[in-house]
Amino acid sequence: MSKPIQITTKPGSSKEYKTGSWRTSRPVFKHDTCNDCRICVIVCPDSCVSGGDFKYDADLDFCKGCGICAHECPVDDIDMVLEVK
Amino acid sequence: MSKPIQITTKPGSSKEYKTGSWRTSRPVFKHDTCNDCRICVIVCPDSCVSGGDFKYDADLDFCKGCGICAHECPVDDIDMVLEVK
Amino acid sequence: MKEIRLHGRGGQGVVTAAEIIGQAAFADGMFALAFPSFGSERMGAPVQSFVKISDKPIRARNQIHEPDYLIVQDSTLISMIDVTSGLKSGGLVIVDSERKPEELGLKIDGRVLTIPATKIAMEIIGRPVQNTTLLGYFAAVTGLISFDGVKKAIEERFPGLIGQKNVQAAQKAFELAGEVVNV
Amino acid sequence: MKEIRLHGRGGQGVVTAAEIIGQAAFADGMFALAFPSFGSERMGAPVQSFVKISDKPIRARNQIHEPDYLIVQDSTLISMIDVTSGLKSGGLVIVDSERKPEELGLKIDGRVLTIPATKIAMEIIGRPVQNTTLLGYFAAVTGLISFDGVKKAIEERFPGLIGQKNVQAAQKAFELAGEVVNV
Amino acid sequence: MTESTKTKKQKPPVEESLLTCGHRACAGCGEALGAKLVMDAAGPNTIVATSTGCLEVFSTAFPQTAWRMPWIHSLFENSAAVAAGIEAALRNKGKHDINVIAQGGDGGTADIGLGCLSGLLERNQNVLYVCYDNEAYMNTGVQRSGLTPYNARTSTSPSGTESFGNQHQKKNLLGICAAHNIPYAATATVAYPQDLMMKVKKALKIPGAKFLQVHVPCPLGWIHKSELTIEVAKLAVSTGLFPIVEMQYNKVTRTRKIGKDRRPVEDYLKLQGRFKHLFTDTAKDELEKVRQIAQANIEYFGLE
Amino acid sequence: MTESTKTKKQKPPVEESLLTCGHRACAGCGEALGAKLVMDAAGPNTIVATSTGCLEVFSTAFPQTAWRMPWIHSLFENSAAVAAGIEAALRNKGKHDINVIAQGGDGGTADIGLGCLSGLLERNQNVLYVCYDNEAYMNTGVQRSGLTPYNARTSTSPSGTESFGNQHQKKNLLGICAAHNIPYAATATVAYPQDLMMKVKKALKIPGAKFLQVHVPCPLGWIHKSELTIEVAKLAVSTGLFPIVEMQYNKVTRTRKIGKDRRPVEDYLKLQGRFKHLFTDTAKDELEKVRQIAQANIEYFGLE
Amino acid sequence: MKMMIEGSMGVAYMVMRCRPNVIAAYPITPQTHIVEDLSQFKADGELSGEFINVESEFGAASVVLGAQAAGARAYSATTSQGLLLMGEVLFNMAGMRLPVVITVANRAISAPISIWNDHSDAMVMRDSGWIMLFAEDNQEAADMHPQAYKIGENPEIMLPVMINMDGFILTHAVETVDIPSQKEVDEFLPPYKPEEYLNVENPLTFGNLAEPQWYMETRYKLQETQEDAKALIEKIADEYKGKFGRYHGGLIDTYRMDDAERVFVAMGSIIGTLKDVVDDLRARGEKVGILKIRSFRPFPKEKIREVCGHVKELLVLEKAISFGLGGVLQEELRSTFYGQKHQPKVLGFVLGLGGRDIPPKSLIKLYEVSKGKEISNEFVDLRPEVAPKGSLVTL
Amino acid sequence: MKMMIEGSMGVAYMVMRCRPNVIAAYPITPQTHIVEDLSQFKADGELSGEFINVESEFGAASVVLGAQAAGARAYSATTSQGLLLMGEVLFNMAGMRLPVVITVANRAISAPISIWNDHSDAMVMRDSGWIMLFAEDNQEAADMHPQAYKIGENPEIMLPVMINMDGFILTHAVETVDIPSQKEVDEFLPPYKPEEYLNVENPLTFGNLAEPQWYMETRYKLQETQEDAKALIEKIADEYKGKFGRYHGGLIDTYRMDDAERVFVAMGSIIGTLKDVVDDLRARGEKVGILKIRSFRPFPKEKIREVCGHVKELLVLEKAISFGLGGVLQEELRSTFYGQKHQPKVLGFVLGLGGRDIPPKSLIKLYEVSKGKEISNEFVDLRPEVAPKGSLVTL
Ligand SMILES: Cc1ncc(C[n+]2csc(CCOP(=O)(O)OP(=O)(O)O)c2C)c(N)n1
Ligand SMILES: Cc1ncc(C[n+]2csc(CCOP(=O)(O)OP(=O)(O)O)c2C)c(N)n1
Ligand code: SF4
Ligand code: SF4
Ligand code: SF4
Ligand code: SF4
Ligand code: SF4
Ligand code: SF4
Ligand SMILES: [Mg+2]
Ligand SMILES: [Mg+2]
Repeated sequence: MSKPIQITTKPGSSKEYKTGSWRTSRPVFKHDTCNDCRICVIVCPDSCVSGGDFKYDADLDFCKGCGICAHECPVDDIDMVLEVK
Repeated sequence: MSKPIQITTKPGSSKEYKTGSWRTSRPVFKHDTCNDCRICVIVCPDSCVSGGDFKYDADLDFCKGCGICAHECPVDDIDMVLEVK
Repeated sequence: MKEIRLHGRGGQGVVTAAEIIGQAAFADGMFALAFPSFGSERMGAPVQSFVKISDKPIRARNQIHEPDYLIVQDSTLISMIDVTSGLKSGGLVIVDSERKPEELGLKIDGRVLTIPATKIAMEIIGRPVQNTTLLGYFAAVTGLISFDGVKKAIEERFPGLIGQKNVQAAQKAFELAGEVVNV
Repeated sequence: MKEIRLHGRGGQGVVTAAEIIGQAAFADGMFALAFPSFGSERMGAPVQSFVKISDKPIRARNQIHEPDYLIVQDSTLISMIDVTSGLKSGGLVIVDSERKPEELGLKIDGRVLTIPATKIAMEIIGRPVQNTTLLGYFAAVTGLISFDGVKKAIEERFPGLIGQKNVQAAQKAFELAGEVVNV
Repeated sequence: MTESTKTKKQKPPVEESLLTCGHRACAGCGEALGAKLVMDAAGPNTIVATSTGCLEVFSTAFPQTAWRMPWIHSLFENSAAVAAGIEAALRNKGKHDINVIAQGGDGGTADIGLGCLSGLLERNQNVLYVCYDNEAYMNTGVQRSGLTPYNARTSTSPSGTESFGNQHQKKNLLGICAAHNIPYAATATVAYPQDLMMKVKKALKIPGAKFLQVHVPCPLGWIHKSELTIEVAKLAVSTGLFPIVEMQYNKVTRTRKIGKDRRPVEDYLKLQGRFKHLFTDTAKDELEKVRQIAQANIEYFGLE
Repeated sequence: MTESTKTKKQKPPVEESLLTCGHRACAGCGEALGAKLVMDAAGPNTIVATSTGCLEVFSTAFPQTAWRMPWIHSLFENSAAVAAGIEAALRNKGKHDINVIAQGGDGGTADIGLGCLSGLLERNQNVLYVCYDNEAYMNTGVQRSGLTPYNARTSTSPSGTESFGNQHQKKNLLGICAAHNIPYAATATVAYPQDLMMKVKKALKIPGAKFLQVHVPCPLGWIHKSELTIEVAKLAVSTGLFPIVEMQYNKVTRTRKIGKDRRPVEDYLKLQGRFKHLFTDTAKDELEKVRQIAQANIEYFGLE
Repeated sequence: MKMMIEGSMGVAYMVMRCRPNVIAAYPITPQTHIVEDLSQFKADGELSGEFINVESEFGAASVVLGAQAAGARAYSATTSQGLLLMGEVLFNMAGMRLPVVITVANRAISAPISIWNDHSDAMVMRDSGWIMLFAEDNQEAADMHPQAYKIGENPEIMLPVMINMDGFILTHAVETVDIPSQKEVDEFLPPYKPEEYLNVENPLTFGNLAEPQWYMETRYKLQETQEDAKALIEKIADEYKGKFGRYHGGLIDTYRMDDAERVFVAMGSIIGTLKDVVDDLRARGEKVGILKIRSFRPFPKEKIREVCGHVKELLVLEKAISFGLGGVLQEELRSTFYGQKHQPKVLGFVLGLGGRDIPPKSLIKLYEVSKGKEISNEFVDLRPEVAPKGSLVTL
Repeated sequence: MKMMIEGSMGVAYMVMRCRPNVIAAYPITPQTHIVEDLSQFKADGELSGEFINVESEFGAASVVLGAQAAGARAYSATTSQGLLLMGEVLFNMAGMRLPVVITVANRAISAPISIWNDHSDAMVMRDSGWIMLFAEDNQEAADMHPQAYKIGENPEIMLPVMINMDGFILTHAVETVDIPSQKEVDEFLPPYKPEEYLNVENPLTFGNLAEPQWYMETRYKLQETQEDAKALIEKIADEYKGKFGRYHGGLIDTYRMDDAERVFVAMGSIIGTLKDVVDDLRARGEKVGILKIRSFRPFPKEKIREVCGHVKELLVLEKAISFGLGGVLQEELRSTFYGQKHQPKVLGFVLGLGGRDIPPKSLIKLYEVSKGKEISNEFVDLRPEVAPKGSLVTL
């Protein structure tokens, strides 16, 4: 007799799967006018913005380039830049 | 090849099945104070009271003796009488 | 093995009666199997139940087509369905009725007994629940189960006052019985 | 039978591209079977599709593990997955890229061609829909399907102006192609 | 009374009911009565789909049927969807003049059949859905349903040393159906046959999906005397425990006021064995909760 | 801004979201965003049951998962019942301090899963149900659901020579759930993350069954640019097409007023490909109907 | 303690003895008495598990699925239409490896609607991955419950178990059932302690999506586990015997088979009737016996072959049919012996559908008249007006 | 007209040609494109039937049941989880003798959830009383629809028909499909005119309760009708050939079987792949052929025996397994030949579960390495880390 096959998965293991390459545009956090409102952190559907102390950045291993952070940043401190392919 | 078995049934064929014997009491329509209100016809769950012109009767082939007609008759013109067994 | 078929109407406790016979037999140290005929009918409709009693474990699950005993809880059924169908030759039929056996018009190769169970029940229990009364009588005339067994089964089933009254009614019927009729 | 595998990302029309190749082959009087790899991924995720072309009816339903031709609609996939896996010796890879084939770092026993399909599409169609453009190029360099076939298939699929623009883009790519590469 | 008035009254021809005799319901069955009234109000130009339940079981034991109109039973939980199919078939064939009724018990409607019902209402198909609410799964032996009232004893919500019966409140089925924004949703009861029949007729005239919940006492399950079926049903209304209302597009448009006829809940409960355990000393608080439910109904619908 | 305020703001520790990256949702997915916010508001002391749908498919391709809390998916239509089982298990084991959340898409909630949801609400079990309303069956390729708005084009309610898209009105899911008389039922949207998170926290503090419908734009199905997810969601609110309200025991207790922020429905519709066919001459009447729906919402909930 | 009780009550007692944490069920005849008894135990404070009244069988199955996934021991009961409505969840549960136990009070399937017994309902679930046991009498039905939990919850197995008992024929029959004490059952059945379950300390994900590169392996493992369960089912039946002194068979049981040449093969309550029939026939000098299939899934091919080495003919009696093919059990038995050295003749009979009574005399008759014949899917005791020409046994 | 279209589109066209009055379906991958195409036809005014958007598959099946009972021709499509959810209704429909047609885009069953192809879903319904056909390619899938209505609606049959086509592999494959004109289909398939249906002129009752004295006869008749359908399925396939010039087999079809000693047996789209494999093997001198099962219910035992008279070995390839027993098709084939004069060896393989690709080279390998072996339920192309020791063909 052998154990049933592993059918559960480990918390957060999706980080093994990099979605960064899906991106066609990339958010560039300018760290310029940032008011530390954390909106970019909150609105990212891919949970990939982090930072603090007026410095935020996207984890480009995962950022899909949706542009929401840039669109919602109240002070336009994020630019979307086309990825060169 | 033979036709599928008959699985539908004919409208109202339940009248082949007499439920009168289920009764322990029998409604006796006295045809006395009847005011022709037809309540007895309306309230019979077994659809077995009929009549008109101040004369109503239960079809004893089917009447189960529930007593609703007697209970609801506004003028007490129906008595419930125990069936002799 | 003895086989008993009970006839009655939905609401008259015909299934309970079968179970009580079984439990009485169990109390007497015998084996029994009681089961209903599983109808889809409602209160008032004809229903059947079955009991098999034996001194060996009972294994066969089939319905009883050839009973040794018949208990008819409602005499109006006699004109409606063939209650005695399959009754073993020399078998016994017990009917709840105030009439004499001859008056029921049952034509069988066996014996018919009547007992006014409903009447007794009305007097003692105060409600027309004839089943337990009939069982007292059944115990007496067949000797198949003991009255103690019946008593115990009734008391387990209906604890308290209501059970006591049922036992009384059964006792009354038991006492009314004549000789034991062996089948 | 020739087998073509297409690589791209969800949303880039890689399944449509396979179907158009099939329809072009059909228009040319050949038999074709086009089907997707049926992924569960969403827009942006790597996807594959397949086309088989033959002058006889195509019966085998298996996926293409050893393609004759590869069409890569998104060059970023090259670093992510092994797009050229199973490519037949001497096979052909067509990549949408502004770079030179050598720069893609594909190490295969076969030929690599690049065409700036997205760029052309942006110019002509106004949107980065590289698939039809690539197909014009594919028709030209492989000779497997005719440009007329591609044109007809595109027009059927996208009626009206948008179809015309797609055909133009495909035409442009077709014209950019060099010699036919037989596989 | 004069001879002439006598003759007048006689008018309604003695017609055989569309749910005819010979069915096998218990004596005094409120559901049989309710269904009879609904059918006769709808008339013979009606196709009916019925859920599994007492109504179906007591009326269609092969090879007989008590129905005199085209009638179908498929399963317990799908009469709404079966009716939707019938309606679509009629519509497609251009037969726009035939009523379609779907019907089921409270269990078949509010519990297991709610999905199909919701679909029907959402699509606003031209079907009248009638729920015969006898407040439990009667056909299978009186188990608790979503419409079983608070503290009622059933075979799966028994009273016992740790329980006073059903611990969930009666589901607000009318509200749920009305929230689908259908043109007509109402309650009725066998206590008031004319009102019930009027509502059926009214509903059938309105295009789109209609819902009617009919209160139908069950002597077997509620444990009341068979002759009291209508009396018990009346008390449900006059105690405030079963409000009679009409709604259109999710707004209450008419209610049956109770006014001075209001009766204490005990009058209703006492007639029924399923509430017997509430009349003991330890149950006082529980009885009070039932009173509060009645009061809340009366206030919510403004029945006073 | 001084250095000291800067430091203050930094407070919230940079925590990894409970729905972490590496999931396979489309770029700009409103549902991924909504779920992330709900999870982070609920915190790690939570067990989650999820219906089949985009959310489950994009987050759990074996052998990986994007969830960092105990999480289960069984079927499309049963997350409410699975959560009910989890709640019962925890209750029986005396673990009363763990949140249980059931969640599903609009299809999994308002259509196929309504039966299980209704059962959960009726039993008033201590579970928060969250419906991610992206107004169609997205996972299977954008088919119409009960929550698809009137006139939206989907793959099973296409526009065509005989059709302007979905011909049924968006089902009143909030009303249906609230009619179950649960202690809390509300709507929220990814447009207002703080409000959404506040509602999750509030709901989790209330014992019993809670329901929350979250509006989550879907760039793929609605055909809008991925960066506009929040903007589109905001317009749904300010046009009156998605009212933001809270209800307790079937009464409205709070609404988000629109007031002078009100915007014409076209502003919302125009950003989305699914409504493109409404901007033609022949569609004028249909556009007007959408306007009326918005107006009716605003009046019903008093949003002005 | 020996009690003269209904089969349903016997099961309810034993379920209570297994200490389920969560029970969820929806009423359907003839399963009702089991859950009614359980809810009475609950109302009287005897049962400590939660009893959840649900809105449908679909809900019931989903609730117990959730409970079991959260580390609880869960129980449900149903039949027929209800079992079919649970179908999607049941397959799911097996795939999720959740060792729920359910009792099925076997009943026919609609249309036409019938509340009476046959095995068509259980048959529909025979691919589901559930372990499926069939009880011969009420004692066995009761005893199967602790066994079922112990089989299913074994860490090497982790599969749900379905206990089948004939509706009405067993559920509503009052006969002697010996109910062991709580202490005894506790000694036999340890608490459920799964290695993985939903909990915040180890927040795993259950119920992933499996793409084509992963799915097939999970199916292979399920099949392998079913094979593994064979030994365990036998072992636990033996353990039970050691502890309680009662043995109803392992994967199978046999009756007077030692020198039998013709052997009845069947499942469920008909075995009891057959025992009388066989005694009767034996008394007349017939070399006849009974092979009782106790575990229908896993299907004990090896065991069956083992005990049939000397058997000339199998008379398969079954209460279900796969329309357009034939009786399921006879098919599987033919396949069992196909290509084997010893190939007994397999005669197949369909009987007892929708509650048709099965009298011993019909069985004796079919035993006699079938001698020397080739028989497949022969319907027993049809009404003569419908029975095809040449029917062996009609009403 | 010949078109290069998706399989789903081919089916949608043919369904439209059959003029269903009522269509109700619920989306589920990979069935979606069929109903999407149909709803587009409706939106464009091309389809005159009603298209009902329902809340679940259970609802979809119930709606078509009601419609068909009201005398309409009805259609639905589904797969996998949806098919399971329809289960109770499907059994009911067959019992009610309502000749609905549904298309099943076959897909694996959860858990774990998989949207990819295998035949597990259809297998669950194999006792239901439905006629079950399996299509090899998109032309056949399309052509089966008018045939299915004509079979099911035959007054002597009156049974629903399920058309199985492999999900994705066929539904999403673009290939040539010849769609006949409306006129041609009208000539082949007359309007549906049932003798009994719900109507106020003849107000019959449908769906009665059948007590034990009645139920079993309805089941017997259902089985008898399934047998009767065998001849009709063949006849209608011939008729179709006469009218449209296309023949995909009757109950079965064969490929290069005349002198074949080893024969692949399978259903559905794998037949196409096998044809290439067989040609390949034939070229190497192997005497090999294909037996395609086109009608799985009724299961054509007689026909199979007829064409296998000279066959030495059957290699059964199947995309489903009954857990705890084995591959369904191999079981039924073994039973088919049990007790017969000619008993070919039956080797059984399980493959392609949950979308696992089936490359010709695996088939060739299993053909070769299985020679001379006894094989049952051998899983093909498992990942090596899971495959048991001695596996013949792994990934
Ligand atoms: C799927 C399914 N589950 C359960 C049943 C058993 N069943 C049949 S009728 C019924 C109860 C009906 O209750 P209700 O709808 O309230 O109708 P009533 O009998 O009270 O009139 C039940 C539980 C069934 N037939 N099908
Ligand atoms: C019983 C059943 N029917 C259909 C499906 C197919 N299916 C899976 S997800 C889905 C749509 C999900 O829609 P929704 O609930 O709105 O979630 P979304 O994907 O939009 O987030 C469908 C139809 C299924 N898995 N099971
Ligand atoms: S949204 Fe803009 S301002 Fe706010 S924290 Fe992010 S980058 Fe800074
Ligand atoms: S572009 Fe989108 S995915 Fe990338 S960081 Fe911004 S919000 Fe997140
Ligand atoms: S209810 Fe009484 S008064 Fe009225 S019609 Fe009947 S008998 Fe006459
Ligand atoms: S007693 Fe009951 S059944 Fe008889 S006529 Fe009166 S109401 Fe009808
Ligand atoms: S149990 Fe109740 S609802 Fe059913 S037939 Fe009897 S009285 Fe009517
Ligand atoms: S289809 Fe819509 S809901 Fe699904 S992942 Fe993409 S954006 Fe999100
Ligand atoms: Mg009810
Ligand atoms: Mg959605």
